[in-house]
Amino acid sequence: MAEFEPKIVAFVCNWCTYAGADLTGTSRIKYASNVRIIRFPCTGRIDYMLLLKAFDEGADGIIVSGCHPNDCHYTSGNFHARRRWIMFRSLCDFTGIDTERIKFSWVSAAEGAKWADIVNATVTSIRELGPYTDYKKVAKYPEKEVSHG
Amino acid sequence: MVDLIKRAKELIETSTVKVVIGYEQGTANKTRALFVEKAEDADKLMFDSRCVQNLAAYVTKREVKEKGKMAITATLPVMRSIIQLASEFQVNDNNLLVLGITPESKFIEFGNLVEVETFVHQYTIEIDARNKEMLDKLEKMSPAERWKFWIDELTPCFKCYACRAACPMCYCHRCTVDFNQPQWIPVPSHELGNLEWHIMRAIHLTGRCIDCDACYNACPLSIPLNLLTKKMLEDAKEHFGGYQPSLKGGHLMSTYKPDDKENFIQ
Amino acid sequence: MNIDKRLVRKDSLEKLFDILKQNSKTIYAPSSKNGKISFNVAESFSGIVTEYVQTSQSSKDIAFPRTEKILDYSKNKEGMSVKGTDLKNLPEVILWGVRPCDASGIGELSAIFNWDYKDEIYNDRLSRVTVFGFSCNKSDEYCFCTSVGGNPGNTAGSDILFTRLGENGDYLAEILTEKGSLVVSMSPDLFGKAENIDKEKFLAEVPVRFNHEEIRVKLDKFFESKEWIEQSLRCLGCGACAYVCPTCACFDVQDEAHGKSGSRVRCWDSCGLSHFTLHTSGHNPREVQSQRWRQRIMHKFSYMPERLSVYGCTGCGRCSRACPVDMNILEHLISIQEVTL
Amino acid sequence: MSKIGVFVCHCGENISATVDCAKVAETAGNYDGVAFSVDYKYMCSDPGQNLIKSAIKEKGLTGVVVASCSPRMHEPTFRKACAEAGLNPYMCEMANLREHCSWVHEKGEATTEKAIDLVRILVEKVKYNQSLNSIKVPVTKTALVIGGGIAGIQASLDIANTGHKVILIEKDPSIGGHMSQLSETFPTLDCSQCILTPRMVEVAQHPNITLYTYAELESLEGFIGNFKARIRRKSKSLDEKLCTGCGLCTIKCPVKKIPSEFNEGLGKRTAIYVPFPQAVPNKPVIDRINCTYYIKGKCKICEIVCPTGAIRFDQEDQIVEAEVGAIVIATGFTVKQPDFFPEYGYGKYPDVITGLQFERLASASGPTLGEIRRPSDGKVPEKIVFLACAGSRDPAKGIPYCSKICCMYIAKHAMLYQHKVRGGKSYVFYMDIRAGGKMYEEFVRRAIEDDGVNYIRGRVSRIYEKNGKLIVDGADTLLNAMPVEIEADMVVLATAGVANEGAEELAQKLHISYDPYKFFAEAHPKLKPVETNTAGIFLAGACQAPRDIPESVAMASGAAVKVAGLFSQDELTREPIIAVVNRQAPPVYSSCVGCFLCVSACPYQAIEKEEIKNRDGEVIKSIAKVNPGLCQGCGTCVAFCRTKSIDIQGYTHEQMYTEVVALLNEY
Repeated sequence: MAEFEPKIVAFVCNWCTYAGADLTGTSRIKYASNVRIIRFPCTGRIDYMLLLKAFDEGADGIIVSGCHPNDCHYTSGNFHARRRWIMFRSLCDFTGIDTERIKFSWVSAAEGAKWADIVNATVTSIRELGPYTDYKKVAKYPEKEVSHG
Repeated sequence: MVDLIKRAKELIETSTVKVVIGYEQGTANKTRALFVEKAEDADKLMFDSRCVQNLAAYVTKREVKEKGKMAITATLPVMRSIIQLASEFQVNDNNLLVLGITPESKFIEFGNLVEVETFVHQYTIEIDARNKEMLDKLEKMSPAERWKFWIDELTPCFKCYACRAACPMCYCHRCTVDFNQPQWIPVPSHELGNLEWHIMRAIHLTGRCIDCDACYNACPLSIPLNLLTKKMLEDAKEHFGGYQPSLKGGHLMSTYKPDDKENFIQ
Repeated sequence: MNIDKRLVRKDSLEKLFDILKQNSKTIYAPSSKNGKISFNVAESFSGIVTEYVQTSQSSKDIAFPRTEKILDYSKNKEGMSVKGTDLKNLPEVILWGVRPCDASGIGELSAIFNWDYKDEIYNDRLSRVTVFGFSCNKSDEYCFCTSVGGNPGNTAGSDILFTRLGENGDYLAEILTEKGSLVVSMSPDLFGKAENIDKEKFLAEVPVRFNHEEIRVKLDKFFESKEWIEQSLRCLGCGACAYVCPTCACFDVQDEAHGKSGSRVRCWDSCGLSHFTLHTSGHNPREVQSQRWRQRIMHKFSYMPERLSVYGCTGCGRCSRACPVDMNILEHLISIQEVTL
Repeated sequence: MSKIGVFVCHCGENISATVDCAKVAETAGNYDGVAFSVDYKYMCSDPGQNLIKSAIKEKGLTGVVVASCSPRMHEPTFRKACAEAGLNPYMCEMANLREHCSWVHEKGEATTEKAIDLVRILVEKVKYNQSLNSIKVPVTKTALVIGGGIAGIQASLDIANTGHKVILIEKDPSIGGHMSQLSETFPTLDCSQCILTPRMVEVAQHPNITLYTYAELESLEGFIGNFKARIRRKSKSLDEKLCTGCGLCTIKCPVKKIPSEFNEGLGKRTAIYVPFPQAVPNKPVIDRINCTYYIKGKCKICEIVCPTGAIRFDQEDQIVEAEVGAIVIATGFTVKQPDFFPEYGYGKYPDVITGLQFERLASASGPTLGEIRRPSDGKVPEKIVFLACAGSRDPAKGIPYCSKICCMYIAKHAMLYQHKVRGGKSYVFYMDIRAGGKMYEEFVRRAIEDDGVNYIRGRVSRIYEKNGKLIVDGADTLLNAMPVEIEADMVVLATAGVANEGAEELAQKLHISYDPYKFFAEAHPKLKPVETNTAGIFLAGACQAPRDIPESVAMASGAAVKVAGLFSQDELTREPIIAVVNRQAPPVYSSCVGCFLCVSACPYQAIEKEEIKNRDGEVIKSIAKVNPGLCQGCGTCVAFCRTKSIDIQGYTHEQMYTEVVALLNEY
């Protein structure tokens, strides 16, 4: 059987990490192709519910990334985001959601190499963890056998 | 509660308020909410250790609000809820008067919400020992064990939303679960729908929950869903020095400190 | 007609349980979680709870699950392909330990699901269920079956009704249906002869508190009454009463889409929830809680008798036990009866 | 049903080398709602763009997905192309197949698969795109400058010289600020007044500048381009039109013992006074706190002696309303005052003074006419000690930052002292010498080497008086902390520069943010040093952090250019990527419940309260409202709103949700 290829969704801000990933490209640094980037104006816009949605729909791992503290294009969007992440991540952990599968990072527009490292590291660790079957099990209602009650 | 009854009568007779919200003897040794609109009904008012329902849930209920200025019998948790509601512009001195009941079950009246706030701030929000123990127990578990624990606990939930209805902070007219473009949270009560509903609820109450346990007391299935908000309360303490409902606003999750600490962002 | 009455020794119940399992029956019986008793798949006889007045949830979800898939769909170039739910592999079920009020509730629920349209899924599920009723030898202040035409030993809805003959005594088994007889035939030696036993004296006392006929008549002129507002002011508008009720049948239909494919799902809903009647326009014909409370009572005590000639209430008292704010339906029905128009 | 066009670009070989572009286009062609799909060598080239334009026209496309390079590169290009073909530019999205795919992955199945996913995400998103129009905000081409120090003066003149109106308000009776108090200025030692006063006069005479002295901002409403300012003109008890500034009143005024603010308390002034001879405007004001008439109800000598009868005792404060399009804040700073340095005996010993006081002593227009004489007995000090970092860089004192200007003015002071007092001995206690700046380091070296100022690296523990001398106990850390004791005649403290009293209050009036030290916060520490978080409000000079004259002037000109830029069009055009609070038909009006927690989440104070009233004007509901003039479109409020009542155009709930679903499911 072929090696497990994790599906990884990246939620990134437009001004730092998206631009950073652009730099990875212009610098021709190669990295694992498992990741798909979704572009947000700011980490402050990233709704925690979207992270859960990603797991619902079958993601095995998630990357959330934006501007370093003090570098936010909107001055404080990432500060707000950080506070939410602290609480959200802890709640996930408390409910037993595998927080190893959610990687938070700051990647600036100048850190093309760092972006590649983050992606590769994430892909490697998710490969080791395997598919997120726990969540998939509860998520895909239609596949559950029909039963009483 | 003689003085409570006396005061309630005055307030109605002088039509200082239109309705006094309090507790009365209910059926089968339960107590329940009473809405006094006629002075004579004030005699039904009572208070004892069974009166744990958070009456603050009524001050945002349309039919109650529409009666006019309200007075509310408020234990410490209720007072906290009132202050939080005031900080969210849902009540103010013009539409609400607080008839306090101290933790020592003494009647205490407040001239305005500022006085209520001052009183409330004498006490910090502390999680009771039994639940604290439960939290510790859960935190010691492996994520996999916790996952199993919560799936087992939450799966029976049939989404009657009694927890939401009983919570004074859940006064939104359109809850996120009622939002369907897109359908953020599955409507049916199955593992996913239940898990996400309870996570969402806990997040929305983070920094607002004052730990009154109304949600848990209301749950017809006694699901320990209040552990989620209690956990958030503990985290708020650990990460941001905790919070108290405050008329000054400055909500925990809509503000930040540039030096907020975390150890997981690469 | 005379009912086939048998005597079942108290220690034979466990044998019966085992035999049923050997006959690959799935047994749903009362078990306890977080101090609440509800029907779950019983793996062992010892796990079954017996000392209870009433389970917190009714047994209705055996035929009307709180969430059930109606069909799967997937879009493709040609258009849409739809696959209905296949219930063939549903297990045969024994519903064990049902109180007479719940058992009779099955009839009322069926009336709704077979009124203008015969609900196949519901009927299909129900056809696989054998109901073991257990008469009540205890009651509490919430019980009022006798006021709505039931009683603690009511045989309606059960396939077999067991009545315990005194504190940890043996059981009188009334074999009421074909399904019941089938069970007996699986283990004839467990069902001994029962010589003229009067079960009545072993049953709980449930005084009659109101006359449901009177109430039905009164409700015709009661729609505009202020009583509704007074009664429901403390109601917070959750769905607990509806979800524990053995006869509440309101449901919502949801499509759970995952890209191009998904499932259509039926799940419980409640007329007590504010969004139940909300229109897309934003208009809500039942704007406030008093109107929703009225709907609940009217539906059970006026509309249903009118349309289905059955009442939507079995007097199980669950809604009152479950209500977080002590909305006691018995109290409210009595006060409706007492109000003079 | 949407008709979407998908345009896959090879970017020469850049994409097609690793991605099977034809397959991407083909697959996308099969998706619901995709009416046209094609791959092409160079989409950004003219033929490429024409391909898109003609497809829009011929196929009547409702949305376009260009799969090529990063939107940060060519989004404007393709949106413009769509607009030219009659499709709303915001119906065009870009899938980043180059930077995020072809350049970073090897050739192969997986890479093409990813490219297909990236396209599908955007195809599904575009289905939820809405036509948007850029926001136009009218601009009132008048600037309000708050503070008449050198920064305010420079900003006012620069703006006025671009032909736009300026209103300059100054809280004191004269403009000039701290710079007018200075003697000479480093590093050139030219006299401060000589270079400043011409500018002050220019301001007063400039046809585009309206000057309100003795005036403060009362309140501010509105947003960029459309502010409404209420200005309080404090009563001068004077009819300025009649007053000729002859100064007779100030000579005759019987109250003569009031410490002069201008001279930092080293000189005296009268109750009716002109702060200093070169004041602009050169007309007196009555200081009502100290005036006998206002205290006792009689005197009125000034009124009697005034040849033009210009005195107005009953004159009241006046509120001026002004509509302005932009605001420059130049309120400057202040220095730490007495009682802050008990260990240095400031306030206890008259001969321990601040740097600003020394400026006055050294100034030709000062109380000693430029001679260095100590306040206590007027003797010329033979030994003088200068203390750097008096308060600054001292977390214990709550001022961890460096006040920046002190190192330079201490060198200047010591130098001036050496020039004026032949044979005098001067000592400087310092932590580090920070002389970054053109000719700055050289200047300090001159003080040390040419003028023989003794620099001692170390701090002073205390200062006390012993038989008429000030004993300065310090240590020389370069001689491993050897104790140093100096018997000085006078000590000058380089007191920390701090934010003005009331800076916080002003910030709140203006809805701008400020740092922990109450200095006003710039919008971005590197890239927006003169902007604030509130669009249309700019910063100049030391109100943002301690600054010296050249920096303040540079900042002022920078702010002026920002204002001029804003005033260069009649309307402000902004991207419509902003947040919006939903509105519904009655009786709902909006799903917003008016908790207003979003207000504190917004980095731009862009969220306001909107009251929905019925016909009788009663408030039915209060809900949040986003001010399109202020919103910058970060979406922080959107993710925060519990009822999902706020959404952000271009990144809506539907769009982002759909992207996630589209990414992870088969289509």
